[in-house]
Amino acid sequence: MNEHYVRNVVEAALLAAGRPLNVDELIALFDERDAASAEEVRAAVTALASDYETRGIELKEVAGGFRIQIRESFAPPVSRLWQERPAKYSRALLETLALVAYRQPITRGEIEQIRGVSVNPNIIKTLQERNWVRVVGHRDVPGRPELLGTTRDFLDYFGLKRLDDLPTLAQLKELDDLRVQLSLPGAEPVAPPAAPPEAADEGSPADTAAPEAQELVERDASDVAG
Amino acid sequence: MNEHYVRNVVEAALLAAGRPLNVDELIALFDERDAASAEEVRAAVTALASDYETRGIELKEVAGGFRIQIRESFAPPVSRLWQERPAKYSRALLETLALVAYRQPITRGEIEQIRGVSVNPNIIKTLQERNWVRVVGHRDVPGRPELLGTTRDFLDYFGLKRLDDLPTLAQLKELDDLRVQLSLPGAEPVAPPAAPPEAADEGSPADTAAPEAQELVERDASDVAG
Amino acid sequence: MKPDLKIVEAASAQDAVAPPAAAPSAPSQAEMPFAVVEGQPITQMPRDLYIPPQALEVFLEAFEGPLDMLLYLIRRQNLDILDIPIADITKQYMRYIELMQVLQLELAGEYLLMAATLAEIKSRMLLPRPETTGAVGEESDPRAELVRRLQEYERFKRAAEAIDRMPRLDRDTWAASAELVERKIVRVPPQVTLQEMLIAFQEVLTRSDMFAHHHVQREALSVRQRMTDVLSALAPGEFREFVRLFRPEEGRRGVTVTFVAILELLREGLIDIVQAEPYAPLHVRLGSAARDARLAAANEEIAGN
Repeated sequence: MNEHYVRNVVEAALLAAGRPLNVDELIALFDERDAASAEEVRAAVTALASDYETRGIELKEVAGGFRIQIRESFAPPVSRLWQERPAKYSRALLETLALVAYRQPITRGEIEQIRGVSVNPNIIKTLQERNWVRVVGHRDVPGRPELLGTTRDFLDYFGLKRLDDLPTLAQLKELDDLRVQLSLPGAEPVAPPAAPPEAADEGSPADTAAPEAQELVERDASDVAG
Repeated sequence: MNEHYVRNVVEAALLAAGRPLNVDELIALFDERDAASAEEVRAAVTALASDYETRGIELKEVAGGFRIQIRESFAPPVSRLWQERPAKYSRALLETLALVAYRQPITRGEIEQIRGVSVNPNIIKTLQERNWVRVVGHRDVPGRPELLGTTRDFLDYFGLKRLDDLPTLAQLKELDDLRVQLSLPGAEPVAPPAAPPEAADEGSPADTAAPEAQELVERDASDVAG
Repeated sequence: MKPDLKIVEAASAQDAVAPPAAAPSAPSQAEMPFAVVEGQPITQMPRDLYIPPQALEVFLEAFEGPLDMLLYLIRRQNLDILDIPIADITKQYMRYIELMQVLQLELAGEYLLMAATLAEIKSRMLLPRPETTGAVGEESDPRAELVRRLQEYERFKRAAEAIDRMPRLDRDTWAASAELVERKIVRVPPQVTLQEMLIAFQEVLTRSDMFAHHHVQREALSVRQRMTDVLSALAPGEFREFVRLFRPEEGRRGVTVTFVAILELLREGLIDIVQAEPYAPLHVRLGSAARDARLAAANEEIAGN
């Protein structure tokens, strides 16, 4: 048997099978005229394995036989295939973040006082996990509540050099409609690098919902049109 | 981005996905730090395709994106992996599918009109279960019958990029194009006296017919032979 | 049986009872050549087979309705679809229908409807038609509609055959796949723009009438940030030299901001400033509350380990 042919058949079968194949199963792929021996099949497997050494896949021998699988070091990028669609942060989270930024160091209780509603502990947790907010101390009152402040990552994410680049409250007050007035002194409201394009329309729920709906519509259309 | 890394990630992802992946999905595999451009991803796909040229697999572009699949010439050995033979579809199902594919959007009633028989509801059900056909709307007539169209899965399954890639539908021969003589019972089809020059060849369809008629004639011959 | 009931089979005799679907659909190269000139077959080598009555049902099942059956009758005699000898075809068609009825085969209504249509066309063909100049228009040919339907059906019959021949998944090709043994969970954090956050802030301010407080309006954010920075620079239980909190390279403004921040922290009890003796260097440490909390946290950590 032609060595390349055996290797190609073995590779195609391993990729098509969806399960591990043992040597006997691999031999059985070849009919009498093109019979391949166990040695030839094993040689093909070895050749494939070394062929894959520089690749994102590898040939592994497992209980059921040989299997082509994704190399573990390639699991992170490949796993992105199943990544969850990024959700949107709630208004409560954004308000909390803004209050921490403008009034730091600030306790949760003080945030609640200003917002007039209790702050879900998950919001603080999310902001801490994102490494935008951290505990910078404790206030000297009963319960010694945590004082929250923003981080370097927070400034980096929003493209700020320092907190001062945020508009002052007076400036904010003058900006009747941030949705229209886009350029703020010192702080360019530029979307972070990976921000989705719809961000420019942020704030209007109808607009924010649109991209998904749009995509659905497009998919529908492509389904029909082929 | 390192060219080899992009190629390896793309290959691993295409093999892991279990469905075709388009350029956008492939770009999304790379995070912001290791971002790959559309050009880089396309280059990787091209490189893989040429890499596979001597192998039992190939890289195919279908409606849903790129897919690595078994080369058709390797179907004989690879099909030995499975005991049962691949599903065969009835003529009724295939004719119904053809009508939906070429005439979409189309109602069941319209399919029945062309086929001259009622359509077994199970056929539509099977086509929908396979996700080859779906309801794309309703015709604005009494009863508001469902309009059927094909899906992207249909294209993917048959290895098509778009509906246009379906084989061209044979042209209808116009009755009066061929100047058919009315034949009364017993009468031979003879060209009428006033017939234009080409009518002299009447009776030999191959000579009179336009190219598409020629094709039909050839098909007829094989049909009769079968 | 009459010769009309013979059906031309490409298959061998023992296949006669097999579904004759093979006859209309599966072309066989071996049987290929016979052509027709002026309706006359030149080479005709097929074996004629009678259909045994028990096979007739199978025969009927092989057709996708009357159009398909009619097409078969036309094709097997190599007749021009555009010039069907309607009388002959009708006769043949009716024989099949009659036989099926004699055998009490369940016959779909469409077959009977077609029989009626054929009879109607036949009778109209007998009627004299007015001569037109030259060619006869399509409209005046009673067969026109039937021919159109036959052709239309045949197009899709062929399209179905073409689709069936197209390489498809799980028959001619298979998707190549490799196992991803351990899938990593990738969560993409939501994206936020500064503007989004500012809008949220503006709204919360409007609600809480914070705008009304003058001191808030005047407050420089740099002081707030510096308060955070100073707090985080202080380790629990540790004194830090007061002057070390300042960075002269920041200039007068930076030093002022730090100073205001320290005063504000002091006012809120978040830091203590101590001096061992007059004129000795000032030292700063976390306020008692903050310090205790941090120590407690540190102890917990140690205990936890």
